[in-house]
Amino acid sequence: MLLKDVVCPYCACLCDDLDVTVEGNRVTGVDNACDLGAHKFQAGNRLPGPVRPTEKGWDRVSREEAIGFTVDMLLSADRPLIYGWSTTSVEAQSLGIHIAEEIGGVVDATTSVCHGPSILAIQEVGHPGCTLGQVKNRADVVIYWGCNPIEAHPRHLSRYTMYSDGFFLENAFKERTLIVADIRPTESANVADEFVHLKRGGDYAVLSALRAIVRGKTGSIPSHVAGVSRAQLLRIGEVCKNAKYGAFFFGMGLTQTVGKYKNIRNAIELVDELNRHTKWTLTPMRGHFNVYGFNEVCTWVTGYPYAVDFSRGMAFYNPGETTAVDILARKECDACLVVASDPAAHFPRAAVEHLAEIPVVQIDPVVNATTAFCDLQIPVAVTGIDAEGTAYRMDGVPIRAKKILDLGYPADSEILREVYQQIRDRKKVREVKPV
Amino acid sequence: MTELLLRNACVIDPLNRVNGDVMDIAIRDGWIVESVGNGAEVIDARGFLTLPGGIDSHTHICGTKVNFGRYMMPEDMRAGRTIRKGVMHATSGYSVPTTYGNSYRYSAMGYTSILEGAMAPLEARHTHEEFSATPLQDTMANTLFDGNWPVMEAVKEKDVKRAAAIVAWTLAAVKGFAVKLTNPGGTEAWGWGKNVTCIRDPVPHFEVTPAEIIETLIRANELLRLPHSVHLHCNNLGAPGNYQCTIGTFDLVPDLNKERQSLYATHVQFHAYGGTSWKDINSKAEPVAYSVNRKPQIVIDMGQMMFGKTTTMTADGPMEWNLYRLHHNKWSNHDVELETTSGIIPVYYSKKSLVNCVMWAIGLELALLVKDPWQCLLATDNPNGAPFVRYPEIIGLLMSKRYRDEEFRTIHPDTGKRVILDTLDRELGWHDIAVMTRAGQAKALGIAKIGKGHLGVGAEADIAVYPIRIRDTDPSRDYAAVVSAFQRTAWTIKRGRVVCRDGDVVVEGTNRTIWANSRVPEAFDMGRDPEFVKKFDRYYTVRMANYPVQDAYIPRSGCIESEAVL
Amino acid sequence: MRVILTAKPRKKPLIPVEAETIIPRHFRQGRDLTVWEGNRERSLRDIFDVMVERTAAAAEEVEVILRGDVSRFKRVGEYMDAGKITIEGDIGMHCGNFMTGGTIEIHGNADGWLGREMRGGRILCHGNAGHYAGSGYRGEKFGMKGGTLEILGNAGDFAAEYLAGGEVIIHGNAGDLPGVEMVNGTLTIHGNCSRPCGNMTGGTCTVLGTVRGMLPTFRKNSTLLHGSDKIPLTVFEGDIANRGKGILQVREYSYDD
Amino acid sequence: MRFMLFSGRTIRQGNAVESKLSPEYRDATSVLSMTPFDMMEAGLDEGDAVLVSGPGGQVVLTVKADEHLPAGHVFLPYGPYANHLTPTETHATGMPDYKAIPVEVEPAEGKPVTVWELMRDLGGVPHAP
Repeated sequence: MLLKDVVCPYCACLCDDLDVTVEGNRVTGVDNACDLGAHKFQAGNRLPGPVRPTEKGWDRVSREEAIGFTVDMLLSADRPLIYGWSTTSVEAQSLGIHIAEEIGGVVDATTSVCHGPSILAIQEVGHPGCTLGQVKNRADVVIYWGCNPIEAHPRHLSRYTMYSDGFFLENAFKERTLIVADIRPTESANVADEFVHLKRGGDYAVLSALRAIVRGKTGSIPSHVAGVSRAQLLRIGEVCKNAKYGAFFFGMGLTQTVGKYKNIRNAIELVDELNRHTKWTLTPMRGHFNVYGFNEVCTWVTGYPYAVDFSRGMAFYNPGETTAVDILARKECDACLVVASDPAAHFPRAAVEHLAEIPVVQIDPVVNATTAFCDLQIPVAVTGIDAEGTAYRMDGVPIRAKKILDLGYPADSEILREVYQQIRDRKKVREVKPV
Repeated sequence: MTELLLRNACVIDPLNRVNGDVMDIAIRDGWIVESVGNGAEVIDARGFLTLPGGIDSHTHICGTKVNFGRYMMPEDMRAGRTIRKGVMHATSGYSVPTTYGNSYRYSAMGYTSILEGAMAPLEARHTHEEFSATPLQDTMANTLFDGNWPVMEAVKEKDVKRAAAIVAWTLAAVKGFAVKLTNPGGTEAWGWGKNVTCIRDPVPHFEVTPAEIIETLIRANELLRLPHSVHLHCNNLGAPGNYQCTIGTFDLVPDLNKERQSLYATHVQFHAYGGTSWKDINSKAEPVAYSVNRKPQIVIDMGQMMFGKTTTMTADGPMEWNLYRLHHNKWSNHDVELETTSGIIPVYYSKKSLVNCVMWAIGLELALLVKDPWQCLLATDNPNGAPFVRYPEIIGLLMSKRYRDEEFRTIHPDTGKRVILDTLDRELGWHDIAVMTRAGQAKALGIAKIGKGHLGVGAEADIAVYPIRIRDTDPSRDYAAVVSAFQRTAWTIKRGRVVCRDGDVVVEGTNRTIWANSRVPEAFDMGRDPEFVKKFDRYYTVRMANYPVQDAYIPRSGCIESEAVL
Repeated sequence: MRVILTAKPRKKPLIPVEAETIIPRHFRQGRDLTVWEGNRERSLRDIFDVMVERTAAAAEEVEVILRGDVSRFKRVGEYMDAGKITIEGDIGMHCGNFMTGGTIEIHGNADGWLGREMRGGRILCHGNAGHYAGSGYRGEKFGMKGGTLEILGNAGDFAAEYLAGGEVIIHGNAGDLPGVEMVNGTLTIHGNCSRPCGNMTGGTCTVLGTVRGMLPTFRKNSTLLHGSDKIPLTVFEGDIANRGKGILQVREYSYDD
Repeated sequence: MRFMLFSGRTIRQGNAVESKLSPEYRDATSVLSMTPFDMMEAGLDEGDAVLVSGPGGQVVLTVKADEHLPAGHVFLPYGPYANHLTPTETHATGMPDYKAIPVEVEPAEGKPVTVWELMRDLGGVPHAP
């Protein structure tokens, strides 16, 4: 059976034009997807049912026991951490946030090690953004700064920028100017019209210089700024000002380098400045499938996009203090629920060590590095393959991911709903009868 | 079957011509009925003022732009935090509270139905998700068509029926309630960093004018027989001298519908400015109100501004950019492909700012100068003019000349030279307020017929009981008591259940989403129109099959069906 | 009045305690105070041995002394308006948030956000301070507005971010981006730092050590001789990436070219 | 020899990320890229094992040449190998320095251990069906 317009569950491009062939409840073909997406549809490796380690090996446990164990762990903790969320649905994320609220825990998402710094910057200066169709239909100048879409978001160039014709650009490849800024000539840099080769850690200074140049203050700019010549900076300033519509994309080359969110703030303020001359927008190249969905739902439920601490019964937010890596590195939490991510593979070593010292429950379809630290793992369906649900594209467009297989696994949201319900039952949360 | 009897209620129910009678209200299974049995639960309203549940016909509470307001402002969030308690979730935020914050605070003020003022169709799913987390009010979404490419192409072809068909397809696809135009044409121009100044400027590339978009969509709206009229945010918001543009826009509006207005003009305070610059800005509420008084086909809302901290957020992207250049705080913008845009900035309205003082006066002047309260509804364009929690103060100001005078003495001393507020003696009565906060909204939105905004038999039992006895209260003098009563109901009843008691929410609640589905003849089904489909697939970045909002997002559907006349 | 709080050993000593109730005024009132250990509210006496000496007629006369391991105790001295808090060892995050008056003296090190959004009073830290000493809060445009924050050791990154008034003095080195987004007030760094004052719009920052990664968007104005030692400083104005009118004066500096 | 290590996404790492225990994932994430010049200086050939020590810890990797790297820099794909070297310092932003890890690289014997072994090293218990 050929299924059309399937939504890719891999990255936050959320390409929704995939043709997927399903035969015998198995994916046998994926068309239109990039290599990364196609692999995800065909990955096996699913855990058959809830398991926990014992002295003799890994034992299967029933779903009821598994949920009971999770509830006990969360209710007895003094500072539980609930972390993950990037590859599941908004519906599941919402439940996770409500669980944190109910138990007085900290809830954080993979955002904190991805575009968390972008959010901190946006909270200082705002975000001149757009949906990706604006870029596709209008942008004649595109900048990729500190990101390598060819390897990380392979269809970004063909769907939205370089190779994508739009309403106002009939021959995009010829009509668009592509600028790439990075500390090394990546695959993406190779296809650019202009490559800005920065020294490591030089982003902030170069962006500051560009802001001054766009403001017409070229006088005090030295001959080189972090490896970039003044002449090139002046040239880029002109290209940007003369654009009809410019689009600035950036990735972890800005969020993870020294200065962190201040780099992004500087990029945003450059785009603000350019809007005095022409139209510019800026978009973070978010990585995981639904990492932005977490930010959205966490915001409407708690007021903050990630890293929310409910230990006092109200939402407190302070990345750097209430973020997962910091909490684990400081060994602050005494239990951890991991959902739809793999912190053991993606956190610095010393942060992972603490996971070995506290009870950990993981809700995830596959055996991963975090499994090694689990006191219990509950396998679930993969959102976008055998469970449906809402996901937010990197630009904020919500799309409903489809269920194309039925492999008998519950969705994350089903497990989390049961956990939430049991916690509330145990805490006797009931509607109050008015007098 | 659940029954409730609300006894000794002092009822004002303008749609049923009840004005201050003390009576009992019988409720069965969420609806108002003639009578209930002896086993019914009884609430003694003790002669308190009892009104239909409040309706906000223009507020920003759910969706991409609202959520971005929260997202970019942790400082606003920490200004209004409450703890998790009973059935109440923790809340955060002052000017842009969390969904639960909005819902609880509205409920405490007796509001039971609210309309999100601007939803971009492409991102409709987001609005509906937030609606699901706004449990204590029924919700509706104005759907943005101001920069819609297929609509503008139909306008250029002077094809009203095609424009209507596009509207019908889109509303059904995104579960929208009404047609919203925000700075029509200007939002598309903003795609290039440009704007239109008023209704006669052509939109770049599309070669249509705002006037043509407005006129075409007013006609299309009536062909579809939609419950609400076109809901317009006029061009040139917030610019000195813009009142002429506003009056010029009103002059475009034909009278096409006998049951309600043909145009709802929102937050008119922001559109009634005289002068040529910020230096000589003055109130033109008088000519604008005069225009409204002569045109029964127009209903406006105040868009009242109140002093203090808030956040401005609107689909009017270019206007927000201009505001940002004035305030220099922080600015977010979000352009939505083929459809519209939006912008957000935080603001502080200060009594020291003459401009702000003039704005404050204009909103009140409009409400006092429009003769018929059914034509001027109470709203702040929450949170643009002020957060909705300020409504009770506005009610107090409208009901008390003394309160206005006292406020007037505290504001910029030159305000009196720019406005006429201090010369207006009119004081609105309880009935006027009931019209401006519920009955008028229900009529203007076209939802009275589904049982909203009144307390007659057959109405949905959405009721607000305010702890005040109108016979013992002189609002002109006791305005503080009025303000305090409207801040917190004794009981808010939603669909026959007490949902809020003395400001505390007591049930988790589930809302209903009210949306409009106009059935069009097959020949007008845009889902099968080759030209529409071709352009959709070529220029949108989502597939047409993935665009419509699935039923999963509308857990309680309140669809208003109509038959289009095409 | 002297209140000596000696921290008792805790079962889970690494779980943070939020102790914003520990300000001098509260002890004079003799209220039963609580603190939060993770998500559990605890009586002050569960967490500390409390010893009270004498009485006080006003908060000004109260000194609170913290002993034992309080390195995970947050928000001590938050909204403090008078009196003195002495911390004999290290202190946790957010010590002296929003304080308006009185003195906090820390004999050990302070964790992050020391004196965040301080309005008045004085904090003296004998050891090192973590990141964001004397800074603002996420999203706010103004950080510390008044008072004096003096750090005898080193400070972490983003020191005095959004500084809008008052004085921050760092005797050791500061980390990256001290004085970033500074709008007013004075910041003095006796040691070294990198990339000071990015995006500053006002105020004065003096670096008596060496600046690495001097930002290219500061305009060199003049030179001066600083203090009684007549230290030669180069005076810059900026940040010209915006419309900044801040003063940055440094002893030695190098660009990252 | 001292280098500055930065980590990032690659297609190979991305393809294998759903099966972290596979040899493909290990191979995709345990290969250290280095400029040919730096390799020559260090006396290394493609495929040689190196012991890399960083502020977070130590790990054995294999080396591969990448002429596009800036001199003095080495690259490692995101994953547990890179994270074995990464410190937890986030500068109070929540985000570790994944893109700037000072490391010492020296020739070594053997080959990269499996992901399970890395996890065991941190106190984890490998899953065995």
